Amino acid sequence: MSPGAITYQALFYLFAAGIVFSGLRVITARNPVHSALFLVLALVNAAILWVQMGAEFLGIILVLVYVGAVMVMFLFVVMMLDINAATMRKGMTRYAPLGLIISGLIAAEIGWALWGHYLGIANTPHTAVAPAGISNTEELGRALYTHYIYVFEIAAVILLLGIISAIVLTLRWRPNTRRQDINQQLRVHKTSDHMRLVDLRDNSRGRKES
Amino acid sequence: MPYLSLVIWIPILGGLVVFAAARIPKLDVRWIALFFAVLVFGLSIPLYTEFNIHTAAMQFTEKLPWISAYHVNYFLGVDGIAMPMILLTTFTTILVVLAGWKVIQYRLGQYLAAFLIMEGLMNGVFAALNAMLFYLFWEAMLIPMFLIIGIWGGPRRIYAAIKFFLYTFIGSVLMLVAFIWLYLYSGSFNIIDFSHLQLTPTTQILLFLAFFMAFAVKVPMVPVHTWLPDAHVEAPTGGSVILAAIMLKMGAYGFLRFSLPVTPWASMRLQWLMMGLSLVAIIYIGLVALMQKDMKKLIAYSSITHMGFVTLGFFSVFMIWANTHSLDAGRLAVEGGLVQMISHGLVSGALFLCVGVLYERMHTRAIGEYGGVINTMPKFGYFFLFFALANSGLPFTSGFVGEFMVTLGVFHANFWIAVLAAVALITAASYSLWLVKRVVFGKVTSSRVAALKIISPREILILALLVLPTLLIGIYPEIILRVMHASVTHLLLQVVPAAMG
Amino acid sequence: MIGLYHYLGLGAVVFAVAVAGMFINRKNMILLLMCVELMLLAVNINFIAFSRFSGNISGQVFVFFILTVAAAEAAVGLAILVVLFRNRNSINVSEINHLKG
Amino acid sequence: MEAILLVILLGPLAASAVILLGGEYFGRRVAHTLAISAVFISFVLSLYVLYQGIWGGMGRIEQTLYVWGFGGPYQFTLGFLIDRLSALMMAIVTFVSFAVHVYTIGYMADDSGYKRFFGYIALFTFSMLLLVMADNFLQLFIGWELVGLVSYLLIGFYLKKESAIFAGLKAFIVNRVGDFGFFIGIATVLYFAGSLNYETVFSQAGLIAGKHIWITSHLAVSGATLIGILLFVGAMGKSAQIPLHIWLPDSMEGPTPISALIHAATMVTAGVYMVARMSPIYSHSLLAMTLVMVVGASGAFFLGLVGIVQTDIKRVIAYSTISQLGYMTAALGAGAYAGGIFHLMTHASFKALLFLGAGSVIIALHHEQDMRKMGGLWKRMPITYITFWAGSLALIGFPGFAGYFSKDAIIDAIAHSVTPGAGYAYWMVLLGVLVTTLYTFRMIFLTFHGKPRMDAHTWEHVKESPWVVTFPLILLAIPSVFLGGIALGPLDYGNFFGTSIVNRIGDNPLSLGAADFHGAWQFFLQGFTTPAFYLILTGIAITWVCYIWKPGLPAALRRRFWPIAVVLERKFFFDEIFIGGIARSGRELGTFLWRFIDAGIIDGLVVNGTARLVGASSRVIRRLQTGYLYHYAFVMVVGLAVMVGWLIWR
Repeated sequence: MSPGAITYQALFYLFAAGIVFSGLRVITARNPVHSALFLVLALVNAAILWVQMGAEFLGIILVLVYVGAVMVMFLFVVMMLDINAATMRKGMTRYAPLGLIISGLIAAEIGWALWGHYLGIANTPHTAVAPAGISNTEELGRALYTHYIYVFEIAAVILLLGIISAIVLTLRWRPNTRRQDINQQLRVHKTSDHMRLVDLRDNSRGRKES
Repeated sequence: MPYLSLVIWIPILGGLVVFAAARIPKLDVRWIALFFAVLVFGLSIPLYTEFNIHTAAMQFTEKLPWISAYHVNYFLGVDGIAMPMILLTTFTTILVVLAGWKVIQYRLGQYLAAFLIMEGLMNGVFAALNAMLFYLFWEAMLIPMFLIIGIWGGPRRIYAAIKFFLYTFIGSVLMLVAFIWLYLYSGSFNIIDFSHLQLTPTTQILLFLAFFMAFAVKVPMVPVHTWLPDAHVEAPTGGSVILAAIMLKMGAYGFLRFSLPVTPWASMRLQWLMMGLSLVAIIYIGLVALMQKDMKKLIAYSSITHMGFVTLGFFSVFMIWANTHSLDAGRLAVEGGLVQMISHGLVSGALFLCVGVLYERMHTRAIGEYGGVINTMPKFGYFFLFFALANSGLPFTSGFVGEFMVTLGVFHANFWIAVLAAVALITAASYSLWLVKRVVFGKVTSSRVAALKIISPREILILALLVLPTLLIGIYPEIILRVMHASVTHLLLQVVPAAMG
Repeated sequence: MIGLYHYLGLGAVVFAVAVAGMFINRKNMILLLMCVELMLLAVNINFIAFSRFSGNISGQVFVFFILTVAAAEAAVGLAILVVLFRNRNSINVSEINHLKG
Repeated sequence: MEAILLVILLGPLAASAVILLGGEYFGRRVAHTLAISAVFISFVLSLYVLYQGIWGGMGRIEQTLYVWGFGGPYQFTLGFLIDRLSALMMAIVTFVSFAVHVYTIGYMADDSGYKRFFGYIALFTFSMLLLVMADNFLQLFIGWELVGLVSYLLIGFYLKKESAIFAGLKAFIVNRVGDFGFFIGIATVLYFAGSLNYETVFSQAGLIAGKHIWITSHLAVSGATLIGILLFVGAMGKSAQIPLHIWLPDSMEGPTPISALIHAATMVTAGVYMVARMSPIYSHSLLAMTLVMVVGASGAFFLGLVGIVQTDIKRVIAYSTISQLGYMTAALGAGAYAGGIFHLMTHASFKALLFLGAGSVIIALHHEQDMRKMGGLWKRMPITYITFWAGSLALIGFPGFAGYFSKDAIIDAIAHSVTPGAGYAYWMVLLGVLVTTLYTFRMIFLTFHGKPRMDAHTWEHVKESPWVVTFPLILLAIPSVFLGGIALGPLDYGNFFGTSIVNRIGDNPLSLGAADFHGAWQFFLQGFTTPAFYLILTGIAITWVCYIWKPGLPAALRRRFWPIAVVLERKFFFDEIFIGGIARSGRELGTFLWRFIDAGIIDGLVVNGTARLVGASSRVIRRLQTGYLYHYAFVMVVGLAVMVGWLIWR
């Protein structure tokens, strides 16, 4: 076994252990902020593993988009909402045994699948196939912009949808704040819409109310 | 011109336009709806004038691939059986739009849109030659009707709407099963192809029963008829009119389009069932109608007896053949059934409109609350009387033609069946004219009747529009019989030998 | 030698952890969302591994889309959470049973 | 000729349509001018047609107007069949109709429905002509039903009069019962003959009689018999024969001109005309003819009896009409078709006369119809009185008057008839003469003689009716007196109708009697020697004793023979049986079926029961829906585990 391979192996186990450890901390931490931070750690570890597998682009995207944007958003929300952690933890152990059983079951099933060479796993090569002279980013780009171009565009629309819906959901109209309504300003046509004429003549003398 | 596509999609488009336009304030959508209704009726007229009466083949056909993987095509066409139904649909829709003119206050735009969309879907049912297309229109049609009953209906509208929907839906799902079976068997969804299949007796019986469930509910035939009175009572006037004039016809149309040609042997084997249920409808429901206290219920029950004639005529052909060895009287019976369908569409539609006129003024349908209406609304009284008489099968009105032809045809099958069918002559006169006696004639019974407003020019127009075809068909039925001859002959030539060997 | 199995095994473990997390933190909706993210991570690891070892870029394309959708989902999910909190002053799932008719 | 026939037929229709649809745009004068001139033109043209038929050498005209509908090889047409029979009927119908139209101007003068009334009677004239002129069964049925419709409308003419509305409904439905038979009869015709055209059907009459239809598995009936009986059921309804006569007395709720036109002279005789028209078929079925004769003769006697106890003047005449229709029907059954038609003709004039005369009295007494409140009117209403006498004498068949010739010929024909049951029928129609005399003279004595029994105020105002009322009376009195002697020879014994009426050889009782016939004068003189004449004298004597000499006697007789009186006063309980029995049980059956089967079993048990079952199971199952998000998530995860497990272990 070459030193490179040993290093590779060692790094894999290191970061894999990192992911599993941070994952466990995510679900067990008392403070949600800690959970979020451990999730960041797990993601970073995963990104490193991906880069190690040669998926550099996705690894970087994971860090940039996930760690940089999504997880920060999580942290914002967690901190903003000021959650009473104590009540949240109450009754936590009630379902824990069930959870452990189910998760154990799933893990066992996947393990069984792997062990039993189900799903055609046995036919896949057991060594990483080296990229054929072009960078991972370029390779991904070619696939995305040719074969998957429509799906790619749909994904863009989905993101737009996410943006809009998040804004619409959280936008708050406060009745007591005054704000500029361009729409309403443009709809003004008649003089009476933006001006009120008040008759200042003294009507009290010489005229009867009719 | 693709007239069939036009009469299907223009009303749907019109419905969407009305729907959208309803949000514009100060815009009177009624005129838009009326425009579309009249336009579609105008577009359906060439179907009659350009119809070739000498052929039984499908005419005005249009065929476009749609879901080619499953041979589901956009395939339209009409013969002499379907074409009059389309005319009836487009004509009735105009009346319905006019009928809702003043009455409907709540969400008028949506109301009219529902009717226009339904018009297109109903035309689709009659024009579809692909079973899946047929099924699509058939089921889609339930939605606007469900909404019409459920939103603009009376106090128990939710019950009635759900009952209506479930009843018809359960039946038609079995029809879907039959279609899929036929597709798997024949590799085609083409309705015309279905009739050329050689099916085993057991298969035929099963398919027949599946079709029976779908169509018998719609007609409705006796044990599955109870949704109709409820639906009619709760539906707004326009809904009742469409329900009676068009929807019930679809069941009968289905019998003629599917049950007889696809499963001729089973139709023959089960003719006792069909004729028996038809006779039960004629006599039993006739007696039940007699005792109704609600005008709409009475007319709804009378619809069932009239539709009994239709199914009786259709399914008597085998017995007639067995008895006379000729198709002539069978043709008489089937054509009589078809005329009865048209006539019933006009007459019961008109009666529901009449009830609508009264309901609009007094907000009750209870017969007991009325009496002496003719003293305050003379013209209306005569309209009501006219349609009640047409309902009882008075000669020179369309109501007579169908009963006459069916009875004469059925006599060739069996004496007693004709006798039992002719009992309708007595029962129909009894419940129709007793209704007239209690509602229209006599002294003014209450101050509310005394305060009734005379009928408006719009209402006169609607009812007069119905008087004309009723008289026309009664005096000169050949005007619609002529388009049916070729198709009915073709149908019988195909069905009867197939069943009787 | 690190092979496909190692990565798939890692994915399985992370997934199982996330499942367990869903049961343990059933009341805290943010943590539920985080567990979902963790599950997605497990799936993504599998995808990349498959892609890598069978020499097919499609797996990575999938991961790309999963990331996109997950980002949108997180945004909407958190927005809902914020609105929920604003209206009810709590994100305790055990208090929310509006799905019951 | 076709144009003339069309004018005859459509003229009244056009007048009626204009009056009914456009009535609000013109006055009463325009309305009655229109109607009367249309009917008058029809009348004149009908006379012309009849003239052509008798002296002009016009043969049988068959003219198809248009094809109503094709049904396979069957062709349903509308058209004309004009021969002497239909020409005679057309003349009768338009004549009486014209007289009644004129009369109506006076009778309905102060009624708000004046124009509507003219519209209706013009429509009636059209419908009746349609029926009479038909050359096929379809058109016959159409006319048949349309006259029924107009009769319904006119009986219920007084829209606010509850009893009139009910009588109209009753008339229509009872007629529908008859039409039910008629309708099936037509179906039978089509079944056996393959056509509804008279010519085609009659030419196959022998064949039809030879064919059979199995009514039950043991009973086969000849086509001619079945057709004959079923068509006669229709005639029973329209021509008020036992037991479907019950509508006719009630129809007197309508205005009097209608009673004269529809319920005496024309519509009710449609059945007689129809049977005569169908003589080629009836001649092939002794069974049907026996039925016709027995029913007719029974009606002639028994329902005449009911007339004796009626107190309403119009009802007396109504029962008299039923009785006379019985005579006609009995004649038809005996095979003396021409005799029946002859009596129809004379009856049309004298019965219309009696009704119009009664109407004249009724107007004079301000719509009082009860004979117990009349009396002594002869001084104040001479024209009415004299014409009424003429009509009455014609009705009882006093020798010399029109009714005598027609009625005596019928009695004579029945005596000669070979139809089974003729013996019974003979006694019925003979005793019927006594009954006729009894109720007729009772009516005359009660109405015109004796002391005035109305209140003094009314008596003060009694005066003869205006000329529009009396003119038709005189017009109708002429044929009531003279028509019989003139027409007897050719009509009854002269083969007037030629081939239109067919008897089996040796089965025409009139031709058997013809040997003894030596002219109308001889026939008139014979009249004083017949048993019928003595019955008439007896009847006059009895009524004179009862109502003039000893007015207390009828009451005493009633007390003595109360069971008979009750039976007669309740009209043999026919109304109780039909309305209380059949109609009521129909309604109760309807209620039962609706409440128990429709609402109870189908809706309650099956439909709503299914819904309740679904509802009940849903109530159990819905507990699974806790609404907690994490429960759903758990289920999803568990489901995932199970699915993966299944994937692996399968």
